[in-house]
Amino acid sequence: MSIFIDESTRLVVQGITGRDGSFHAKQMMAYGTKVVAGVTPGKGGQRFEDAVPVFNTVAEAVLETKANTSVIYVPAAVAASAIFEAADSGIELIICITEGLPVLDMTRALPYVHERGARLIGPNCPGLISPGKSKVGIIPGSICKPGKIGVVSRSGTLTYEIIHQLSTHGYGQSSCVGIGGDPLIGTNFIHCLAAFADDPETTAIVMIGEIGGTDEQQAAEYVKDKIKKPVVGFIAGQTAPPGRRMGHAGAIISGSSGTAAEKIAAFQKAGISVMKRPADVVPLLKERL
Amino acid sequence: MSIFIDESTRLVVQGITGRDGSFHAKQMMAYGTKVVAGVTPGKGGQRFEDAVPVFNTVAEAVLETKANTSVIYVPAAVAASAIFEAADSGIELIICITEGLPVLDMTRALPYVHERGARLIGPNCPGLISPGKSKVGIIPGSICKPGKIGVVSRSGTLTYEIIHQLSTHGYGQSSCVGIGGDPLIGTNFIHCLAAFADDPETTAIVMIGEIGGTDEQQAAEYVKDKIKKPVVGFIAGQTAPPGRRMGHAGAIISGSSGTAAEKIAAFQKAGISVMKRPADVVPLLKERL
Amino acid sequence: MNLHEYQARDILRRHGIPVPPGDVATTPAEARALAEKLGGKVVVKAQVHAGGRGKAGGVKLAKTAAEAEANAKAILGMKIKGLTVQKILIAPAAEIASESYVGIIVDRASQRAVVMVSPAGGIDIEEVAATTPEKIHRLAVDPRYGLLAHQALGLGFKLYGDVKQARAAADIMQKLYGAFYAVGASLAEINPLVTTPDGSVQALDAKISIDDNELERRPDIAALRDTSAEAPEEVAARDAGLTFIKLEGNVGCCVNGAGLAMATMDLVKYYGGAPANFLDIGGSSNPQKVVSALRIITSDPNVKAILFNVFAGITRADDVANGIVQATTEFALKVPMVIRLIGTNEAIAVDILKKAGFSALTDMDDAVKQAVAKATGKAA
Amino acid sequence: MNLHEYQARDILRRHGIPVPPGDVATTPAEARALAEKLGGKVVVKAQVHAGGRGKAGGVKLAKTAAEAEANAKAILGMKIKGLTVQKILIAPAAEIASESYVGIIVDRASQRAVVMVSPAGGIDIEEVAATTPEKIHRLAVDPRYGLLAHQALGLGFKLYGDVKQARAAADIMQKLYGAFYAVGASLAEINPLVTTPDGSVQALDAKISIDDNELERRPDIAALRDTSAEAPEEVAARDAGLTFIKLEGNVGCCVNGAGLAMATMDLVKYYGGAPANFLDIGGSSNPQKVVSALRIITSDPNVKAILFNVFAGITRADDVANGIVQATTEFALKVPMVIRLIGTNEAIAVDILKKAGFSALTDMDDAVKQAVAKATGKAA
Repeated sequence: MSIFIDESTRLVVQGITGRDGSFHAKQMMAYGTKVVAGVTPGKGGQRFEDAVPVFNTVAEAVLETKANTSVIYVPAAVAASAIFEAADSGIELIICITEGLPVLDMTRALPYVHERGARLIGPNCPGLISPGKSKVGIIPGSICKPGKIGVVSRSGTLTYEIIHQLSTHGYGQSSCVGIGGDPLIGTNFIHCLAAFADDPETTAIVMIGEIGGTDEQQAAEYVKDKIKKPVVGFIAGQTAPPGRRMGHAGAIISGSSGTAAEKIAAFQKAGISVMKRPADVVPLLKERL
Repeated sequence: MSIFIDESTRLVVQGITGRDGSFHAKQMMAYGTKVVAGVTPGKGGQRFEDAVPVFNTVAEAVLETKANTSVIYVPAAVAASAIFEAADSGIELIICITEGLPVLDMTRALPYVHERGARLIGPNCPGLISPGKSKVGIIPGSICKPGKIGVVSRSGTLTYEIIHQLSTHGYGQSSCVGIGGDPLIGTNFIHCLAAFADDPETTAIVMIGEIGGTDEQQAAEYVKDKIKKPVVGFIAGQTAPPGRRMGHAGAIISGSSGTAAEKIAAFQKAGISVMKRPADVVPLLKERL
Repeated sequence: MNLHEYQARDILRRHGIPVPPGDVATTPAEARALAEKLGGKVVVKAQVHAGGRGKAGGVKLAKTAAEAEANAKAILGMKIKGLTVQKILIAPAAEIASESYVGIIVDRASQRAVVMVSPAGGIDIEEVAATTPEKIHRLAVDPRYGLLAHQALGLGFKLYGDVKQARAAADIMQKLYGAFYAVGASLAEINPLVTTPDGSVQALDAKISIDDNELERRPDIAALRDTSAEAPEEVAARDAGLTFIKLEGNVGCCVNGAGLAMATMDLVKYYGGAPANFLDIGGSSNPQKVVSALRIITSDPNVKAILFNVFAGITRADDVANGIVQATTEFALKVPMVIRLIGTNEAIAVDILKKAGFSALTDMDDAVKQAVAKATGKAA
Repeated sequence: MNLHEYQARDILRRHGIPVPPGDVATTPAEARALAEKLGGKVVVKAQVHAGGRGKAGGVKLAKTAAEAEANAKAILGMKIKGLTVQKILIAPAAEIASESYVGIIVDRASQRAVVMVSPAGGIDIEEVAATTPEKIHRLAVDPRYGLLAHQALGLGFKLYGDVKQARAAADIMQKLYGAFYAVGASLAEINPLVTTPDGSVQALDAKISIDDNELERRPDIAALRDTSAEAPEEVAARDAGLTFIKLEGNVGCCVNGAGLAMATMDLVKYYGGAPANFLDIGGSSNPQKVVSALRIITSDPNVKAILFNVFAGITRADDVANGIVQATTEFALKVPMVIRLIGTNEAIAVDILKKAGFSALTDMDDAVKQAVAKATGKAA
C-alpha cells in the first residue's frame, strides 16, 4: 500500500509543454506514472512525446481521459489559477510544484479546493512518490526504494537527503510526501500522519520539519494522541538567524513559537525520536523497529 | 404545531430604535412574541420600552440573551450587512423585512447564511406568524387565527387578503409565511411546503404566487411528487403587462417562462386547486378537506 | 434603470474593455463634427431604451460626414416603440470578421450572476437561444470567488479556437463581471463582441441595466438617468416613490403592495373590466403619496372610474384616507371613485372618509364589481 | 519587502484612510522647507527598515523649522541597527487623545488574513500582547467575503465606546484590508491609530511589508524598493535570484534548497564550526547563479572555507559544476572549498569538476567535517 498515489493514479500535467513541465512529465512517464493528459491553453489537440494528449483546459482533459490527479508546473503568477481550475474540474488530488506563489492567492485557493473535497499538496513542494507505483512531482525516482517507511517533509532537497540515507541502508519507503515550505499549504503533517497511520504497509514514519510556524508542534500533539507507529523526526534551522522583522503583528500572533528548540522539545515530549543530523535517521529507526 | 417560529422563538430586533423597527417591535411584544433583545449600534446599554435590552452588536445580544431568531428593519443600504451579522452571530432564523435590497448584495449574503446552516426569510417580505404563539415581522396579528391551514406567499398585502378570507370563514392558520417578492430570497416555496408537510398540525396548504421566475413551477413539481396534503393555489398577475425589456439575456435564460398562464397550468398539472380570485380560497379548501 | 448604449460603452471603457471610438451627439451638426473627427465610414445609432432599433430605421451607415449629418437629421426626433430619439451615437463602421455574444444577468434559479456566451452573436441571439440552445454556454459565477481566470478562458475557447482571441475574450468577460458588480447592474451585455480582420476582439455594442435599488448608493450611476427617454407619467410616479405602469383599460387602480395590486387588476378583468394601470403605493405610504397617485391616475383620459384597494398593515389606513381627502381639495377627480379600505387603523380611516363625504367598502370583490360597473356604465 | 513609513502612509492615503499630512525629505534643507509648509510643531522621523527608531534617537520633535533642519542634520546619516538613515519623514506633531493598534497579517494556523486590534496601542504593543493578551482582539477574515462591515464595527467597538469613532475605525479597517490585498501585503499595521482631541480617528504611523512573490505582477509596488536601505550583499543575492542571509561564522555555505541549507548549517555547528551565511541557490539553478553565489560568499572576509552541498533533483549537478568552474576562471576563491554533489547528472558533474582539478564528495557529513576542519585549521 501507499498513501495518496499508487497504480490507480491517472495524472494530468498542467503546463506539460513548458520547460519544467515537459522535463518532469518525461521523468514521471519513465518512472511508470500513468500520465494520461497534459494541459496547455492553445495547444489542445497536440500530443506530448507522441503519446499524451494535450488539452486546452483541465475540464476537457478530465472528460476525455478520466484523470483523477493533477500536477502543476505553470509559472507562479498563474499557479493559483491552475489550482482553481484543477479543483473546479473534479480533480481529487492536486500537487502544485510551482514555487513563488503569492500567499494571498493561497488564502483564496485553499477554501476553493476544500469546498470541492479535493486535496492539494504544496505549493512549492517536490511532490510525492510511492516507490515502484507512481511518482508525481520532482523527487528523483532513482534515490527511492519500495518499502515500509513513510516519509513526510516540509523541505525538498533535505527530503532527498533523508530518503537517500534510508534507501542506501536498506530501508525502502511506502510513500514520501513533500508538503512544501510555504506558510500556507494544502496538506500538512497531520494529514500525512493520519494517512500513514491508516496505511497497513507503513511500519514507521519519518517526519522532517523546520523552523517557523507551529505545524510541527501540532503534529507532535497528534502523534502523542493518535499515532501508534514509531515516528522519527528532524528539525532543520537550529542555527538559522531570527529574521529581521518589521512591525509587531508577527510577534503578537505567534508569540515566541516557531524556534527549532521549541519544536524539538515538542517532538521529544510526544515520544518522537529526534535526529541530531540527517545521518541519524537509520540508527534511530533501528532502535524503534 | 407550526413552522419556523413558536413559543421557543427568542427574538432580537435589528434596528429596534428606528421608525419601523420600534413600531413593529411594540406590535410583536403586544402579540406575545418573546422579544429578548434589540440592536442599534451606539445605543448599547439602553432599554427599549423599559423592557428590552439594546446592544451594539448582534453577537453581544446573542451572548447575553440567547436570542435564536432575528428580524431586520434597518435601511436597505445596510440590510445585507445586518443579514451577515445575524448569520455570523449564530442566529438560526433571520427574517429580513427591509425592501429595496440590491440584488447583488443578496448574491453574497445568501451563501454566507447557507454556510452557517441558518435560514433566511425574505428580504422584502412581511415576515411570518404562527397565530397564538409568535409573530415575527409585520403581518397584522388581528387578521390571523390559530388553526390548521398553512399559508405561504410571495406577496405582502395579498397574503393579508387571503388570511382575512380564511379567518373570517373560520379557517385558522398553523403558520403564515411571507417569503418575499424579490428575485433572490432565502426561503422559497419548496422549503415552506416541506416544513408544512412535516408539521402534523397542518392539514392543508395555501400557496400564493405571482408572475416572474419559475419558483411556482418548481414548487408545483414538488407538490406533485412529495406533498400528500391538499394544496390550494393562486397566481397574481394575469393582466400584468410584460415588462419592457432591454437586452437579450433575460429571454435567453428564462425563455418564455414566468407567465401567469404557465404557472397556473403547472399548478393544475400538480393537482393544486387553483383560485380564480382570492375569495375562492375557502370554497376550494372546503372541497379538498 | 436602463443605460444608453453610449453610457454603457463608457462604463466598459473605464473598466478596460476594448471599445471602438465614437461619441454621442444631440444635433446633426454635432454628428457631422464627430464623423469628421473619426474619418471614414461611420454608423449613426439612435440612443433609445428599446430593442429593434435597426429594423425601425434607427441605425444608418454614412460614407461621409455630410451623409452622417443627413442621417442624424433623419434619426433625431424619430419615434421608436413610442420613444422619441433625442441622442445618437456616432461610431466608426467597423470591419467585422465574426460576431459573438457575451451577457451577464442575475439568475433567480442559481441565485448567482450567470455569464452567457455564444459564438453566434448579433441581432438574432434570442432565436439562437430558442432554436439551437447548445450554442449558448452558461456559467453561474460563485460570487465568493468572482469569475475565475480559468472559467473565463474556458468560455473564451467556446467563442474562439485561437488562444490569443480566447484570452482576449476571457479578459473582457472578467472585466465585464467586475463592471457588473461595480455599477450594480442587473444586466450587462456585449452584442456583438466582434473580431476585426486584424484579429483583435472588441465590444461593438453594449447594453447595461442598473438595479434601481443600487442607485441610492451610486450617485454617479444614478446621474446617468435620462428621463427624457422615459414616459412622463412613469417619471412622475418614480419621483413620488410609487411604482406605476400604464395600461390601456378604464379602471384606474390604486393599491398597496404589488401582489395585491396585480390580484386587483386580475379581479377587474374577472368582473369584465379593464385596468388602466398598475399602481403600488408601497409599504409605508404617507398621505402625499396617495395625492400623487390620484394625480397620476386622473391625468389619464381613459380612466372612467378609480378603484382604491388598500389592506392596511405597515401602511396605515388613516394615512390613505387623509391622502384621498387632501387630493380632493387640490384637484377634481372628474370620475367616480370606489374605496375599499381595511386593516390597521381602519375605524379612524372610515371616520375620516365619512366626514369628507366618502364611503368605504370592506370586501374586495364588492369594490371591484362596483368600480367596473361605474367605469362601464353597467349595473354592478 | 519592507516599505518605509512614508510609502506606507501614501498607500493608506490612496485607499482613503485618514493620514496626517507630511512628506519625505532627504536633506536638512528639504526638511526645513517641509516644516515651514506644515507650520507649528513637527516630528522628524528616520525612515529605516528597523524597529526601535525612537529609542535609537531617530525620532525627534521640533518646535520651529530651524529646529527641524537641525534635527534632520542629526538624524540623516545616523546608523540604526546597522542601517544608515537616508530619508526622513516630516509630519505635524499631532495632539493625541488616545493610541490604539490595528494590524493585519497572514496567519498560518487559520490560513487567513487576521485583523488584530488593541485599545492599548503604541510602542509597547508587543508587551501588551505578552502580558495582557485579553486586550488584543483578533478576527480571521474569510477571504471569500472580505472584512465585513459588521465585523469591522465589532472590532471598532473594542477600540472606542463612541459609535462615531467605532465606525471611523471600522471604515479604516475595511480600507486597510482592501489595501492589504491590493498591494499584496504580508503585513499592514497602523500603530498608533490615534484619536485627536476633536474626536477624529487617524493613522499616525504605518508599516507595510510586501510579499516578495507579489512584486512581479505589481511593478508599481516593486518600484518602491529602496535598495539603499538594505545590506548590499543581500541586494546582490536577490538580483542574482538567490536567497542569502549573512551570519557571523567562517564557513561559507552554498546549498540548493532552504531545508537542506539549514540542515547543512546545523551540521556545521554540530561538527564545531560556525556558518558564515545562509545561501539557497534555489530550485532550477543555472551556472550563472552559482557564479554569483561564490562571488557573494568570497566577498565576506570572515569566510575561511567554502562548503558546497548540492543534492541535485530539479537542479542539475552538471549546471552546478559548470558554475563552480566558471567562477574560478572569473575570480580567485582565496579560501579552500569542499564540494558535496550528488543526484541528477552526478556523473557528468564529477567529470567536469575533475577536469578542472576539483574533487567531489558524496556524503554530507564527510563534506561538512572537512569544511569545518579547513575553516578552523584543525584536522577533520
